[in-house]
Amino acid sequence: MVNYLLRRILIIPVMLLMISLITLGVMHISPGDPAALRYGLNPEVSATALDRMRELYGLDQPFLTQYRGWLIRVVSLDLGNSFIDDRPVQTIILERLPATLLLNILSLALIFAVAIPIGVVSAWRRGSFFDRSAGLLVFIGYSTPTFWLALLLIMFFGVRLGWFPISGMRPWYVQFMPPAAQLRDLASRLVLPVFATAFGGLAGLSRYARSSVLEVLRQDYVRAARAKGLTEKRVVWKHAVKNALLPVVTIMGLTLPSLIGGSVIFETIFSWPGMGRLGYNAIMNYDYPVVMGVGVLSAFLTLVGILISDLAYAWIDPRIRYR
Amino acid sequence: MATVGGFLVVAMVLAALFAPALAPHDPAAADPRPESILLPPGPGGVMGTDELGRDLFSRMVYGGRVSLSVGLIAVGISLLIGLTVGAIAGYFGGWVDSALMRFTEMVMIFPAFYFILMVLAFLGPSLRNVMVVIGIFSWPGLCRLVRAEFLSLREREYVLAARSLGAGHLRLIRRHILPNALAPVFVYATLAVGGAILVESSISFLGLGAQPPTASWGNIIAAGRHYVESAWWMTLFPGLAILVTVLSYNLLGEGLRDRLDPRLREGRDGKSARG
Amino acid sequence: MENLLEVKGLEVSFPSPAGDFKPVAGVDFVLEPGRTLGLVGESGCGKTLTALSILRLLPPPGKITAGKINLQGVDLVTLPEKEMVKIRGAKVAMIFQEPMTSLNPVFTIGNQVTEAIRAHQRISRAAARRRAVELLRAVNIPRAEERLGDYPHQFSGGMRQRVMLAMAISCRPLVLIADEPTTALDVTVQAQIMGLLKRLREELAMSLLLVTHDLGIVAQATDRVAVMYLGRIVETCPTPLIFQSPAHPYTRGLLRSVPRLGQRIRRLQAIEGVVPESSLRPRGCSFHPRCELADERCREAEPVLETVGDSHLAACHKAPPPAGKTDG
Amino acid sequence: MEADRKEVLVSIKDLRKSFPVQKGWLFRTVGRLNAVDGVSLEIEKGTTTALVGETGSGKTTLGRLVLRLLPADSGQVWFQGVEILSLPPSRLKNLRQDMQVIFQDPYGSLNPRMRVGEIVGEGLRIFRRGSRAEIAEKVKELLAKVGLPPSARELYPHEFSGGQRQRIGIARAIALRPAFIVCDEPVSSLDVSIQAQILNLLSDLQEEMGLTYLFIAHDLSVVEHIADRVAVMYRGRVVEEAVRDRLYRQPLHPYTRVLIESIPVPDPAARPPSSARPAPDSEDSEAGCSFYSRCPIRVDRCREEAPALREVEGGHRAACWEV
Repeated sequence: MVNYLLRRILIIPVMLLMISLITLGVMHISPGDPAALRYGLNPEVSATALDRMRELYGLDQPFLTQYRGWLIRVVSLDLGNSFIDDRPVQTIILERLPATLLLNILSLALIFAVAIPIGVVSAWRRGSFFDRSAGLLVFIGYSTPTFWLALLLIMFFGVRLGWFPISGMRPWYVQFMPPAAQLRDLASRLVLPVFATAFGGLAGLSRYARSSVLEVLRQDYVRAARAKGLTEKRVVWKHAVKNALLPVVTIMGLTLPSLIGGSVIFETIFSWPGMGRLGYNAIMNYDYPVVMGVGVLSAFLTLVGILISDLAYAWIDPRIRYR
Repeated sequence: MATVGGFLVVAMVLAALFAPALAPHDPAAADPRPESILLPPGPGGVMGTDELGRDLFSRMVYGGRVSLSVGLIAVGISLLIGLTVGAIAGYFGGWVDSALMRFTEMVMIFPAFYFILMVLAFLGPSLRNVMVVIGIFSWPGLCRLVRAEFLSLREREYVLAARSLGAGHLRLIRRHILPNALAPVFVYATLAVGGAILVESSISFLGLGAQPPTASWGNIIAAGRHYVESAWWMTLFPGLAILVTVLSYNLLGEGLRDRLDPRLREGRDGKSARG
Repeated sequence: MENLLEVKGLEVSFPSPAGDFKPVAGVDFVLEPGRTLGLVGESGCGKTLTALSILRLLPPPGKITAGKINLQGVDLVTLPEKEMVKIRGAKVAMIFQEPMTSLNPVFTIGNQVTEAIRAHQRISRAAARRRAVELLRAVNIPRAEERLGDYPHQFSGGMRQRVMLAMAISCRPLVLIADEPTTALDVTVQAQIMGLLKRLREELAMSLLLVTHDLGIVAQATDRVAVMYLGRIVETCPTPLIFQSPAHPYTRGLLRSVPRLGQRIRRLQAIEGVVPESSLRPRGCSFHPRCELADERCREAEPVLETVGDSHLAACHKAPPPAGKTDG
Repeated sequence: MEADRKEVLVSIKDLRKSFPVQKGWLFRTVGRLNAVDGVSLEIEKGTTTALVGETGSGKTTLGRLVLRLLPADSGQVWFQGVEILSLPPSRLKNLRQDMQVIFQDPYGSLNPRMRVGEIVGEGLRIFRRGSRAEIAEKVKELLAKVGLPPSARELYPHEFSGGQRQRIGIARAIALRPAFIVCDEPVSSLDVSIQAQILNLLSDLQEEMGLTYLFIAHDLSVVEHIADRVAVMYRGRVVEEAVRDRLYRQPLHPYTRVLIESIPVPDPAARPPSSARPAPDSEDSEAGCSFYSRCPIRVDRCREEAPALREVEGGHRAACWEV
């Protein structure tokens, strides 16, 4: 176990190395490529960026020299300053991180809380009305472009019905409200983004949970548990669910990269002041230090998430816990 | 289920192939007069017009070409990489397998979407780049599937029997392993087409995919976003098109899985119930 | 003797698009208190499904479509599920062929044994735990107390079957069904488990329904035997009789084709042909395509179980009449 | 006895193979399992040598090592005067014509996507034994030889019963007219009535083609029926080896005795099988006899020193201090 965790942790620096290598490699090719400038959304920014890049990374120097320079900075936790407002990248990212974490952790919780019960009940009552309608919904959910869903949500609940605010997380005037009202405001602003972010994972995971429970229900030990005289409820909720959670937990870890990818879209659509939107804007403005910083950090977060899901797996499965 | 999905898939491929015949107008023909922009669906066009007065239906038909070709080619690329890497890892096993799988794992947990956006922004957004980049980032799942199949198939007794008959690597892979591994790969690839179309539409929505004036479902939605309150049709129709397209690939894939992959077949035949 | 368990005309169907097929097509037998009945047959003959029917644990979409299963006069076939739960594990317990997969890998042995106890008895956790230790000792698991906290993967196949047995006897059932309990185990372990089974059956005065394909086990462990072929019982009698004077040609063929230790012969006498799929049951006597005695009558009319000797029944047109005995 | 000895076809010398022991989902190596631990054995031409043992005794591994379907760690296998473990792959291929294998599982040993004709004729095609038509003709003959109709060529394996599939596997094995066949539990997954048919078929083929068998099995009653010599394996080692009748009448090793006494005899008048002491929960000591903890006649020496396989009398070998 310890050995394994060590390997998982050791993979982090390797991964970060790879990411920075790719990023720098792409940057190395692109600023010289007029195509990038032509297609760039903001040619002026990219032109200034180019100059600053030369200055910052020494782009005239050989690639490996540049890379070494960058690595030294990363190791000393110096990600450089943003080209846009010249503030340190770490500071900017740290400002944005809580908003992203809040959104993603809430939607993860929502996914787990809703998808697993749906999957279990669907499998248990296979072929029932519930199963079939859940199956249909899940199927549609699975195929829905979620950014479009987010727009529809805004259109309907935000604009037409006016139930929820459609953008932002914490407008300036909130600070003048009492704490309870501040919290209520935040909650109402969270509803749409959390739902939109969770939607895709919800569909995928409940389907996965269903097939995983179905698989477990076919096992010999489930039949043996029934033969002991356990009620069907107990057989399903005790014997089947814990085993079925194993693959679900693994898949959860692998959902993280797409959650982070989703942040880029949803934070942009909902004007959410998180890392995703920061990264997107940095990309569009050729703000290289920020692009790189956000990339490195999101990779790191993914790895941490996967580490947590591994630990959860080991915690559930005694075959791993006791080597 | 597979039949419905298959029918829709074929219909959409045909629509994309014969787009010029199907579209009533040139998708790029702008008519920016105030009386012809943002027209609701009606006699002027079954789906109305956009902010530049272009016929939305025509743009949708051409947008379908983009989605389908990106979906198919990106999956083709990922199949190429995934099959090769997975087959090598699974067939040879040992340290080759470990090394390749460590690498695959890394690509798998890579925050791919963000990097796709970055690469496209820096190298220049173009459909060709979109296909290549999606393909390059989406092979790990397929690779793991192929590897798992190969790993288990190469231990099968019929493969051992063929080895004891003097069959070489090529014969073993071609005659004994690959044919038995293809069904799940095919299912996975079908489902992956839907996934690639979703990614492409998100990229185009963010402005890094198909560039105007080329129409794609994603960038139509992006343009319509600014008229959410006044011109709902610009958001609704392309979104529905994506939904239906992806749904039909998923239906086809799931249907194929039920037919091809006996492990996931839910109804049991008599044999497994024999006492 | 009073019958504890009586199975009459049991029929199990699996609906399929090609038409229902009946792996169990009219099975009758009785189980007397304190006795062991061996249910013998080759794979696909329906013996396991017959056993599972008694607990109503048929794999879906299998269903009991006809017949009665009387346990102390109560018909289990028509019992509501709520009542059936109280029978399973309490009055009728079962152990299975695959000890390696019959225990849930994510719960401790202690958890699973106490769960079996507390499913039917209202006792405290601590008391259940004490009882679990007793049970593990009863099935000869060394260091029982320590091992309660262990997980199934820390046990060997033989030990897992002992744990299954401990759970099965936890409520002192009237009937224990053992479905090929030693088939997956090595021969030395098999001998231990069979010995244990025999001892427990005597100590707890249970009735044992032993499902097996092994005539050696039948000879060593049963009082009475029922031979199944293609979903029907073709012969039933006290165990010694089946070896001395088998009445059905299938039984005779089976006995002849078994290689016996210490009795080497040049050529084994095989039963020719293959067992057909149960969905393609032959007309008339289902054994007739493989039977050397078969004639027109066997191809047309299906024989029923008839008395051929002292508490000896066979379903064969060619079986000797009750008076005489055959030498097989 | 020695005078009767025929020509040796296969000679195994101090063969060893260990596998890494990996546990759980992490597949971490926690030790090595000596599956085959220094086995030496000679197989005479035209005879059947049986290899008997329980699950995990290493008998299947040994069979695969001899055919070089698995790489051995050390040791030699001489076949027709050639040491095959050191043979380069190019020469190994030719040797394949002379040694074949029949597997236990008639379901897993036939490629589900090949027709029976292709399966049986594959070896003939690999070694280019004739034209298409000639091979087709040869396949018909082979099918007839194992008791299948010529029409079987056009069918797929799933259209046959277990016994018929085993016949197909046998036809494949004899197609190239090999000298030596490893039969790896060829009848243990078959019903008794079918088992007898296959055993008879194997005997007939041996007589007709002068085949030499290494017959791997766990069922001593089957082995007594078919074998000329018997080797008993326990935890990777041969503990006793003798001519069949000697081994069954006067077993020397306590394990062989336990094995024979455990078999339930299909005769109600026979003595009941004795139940040996249960397997230990603790591993045996590394140095001593691997049967120590289960042995009814052990002495102190057995714990300290492992007995080697030595000849006791007239070609009867046993590995036990107490014989």
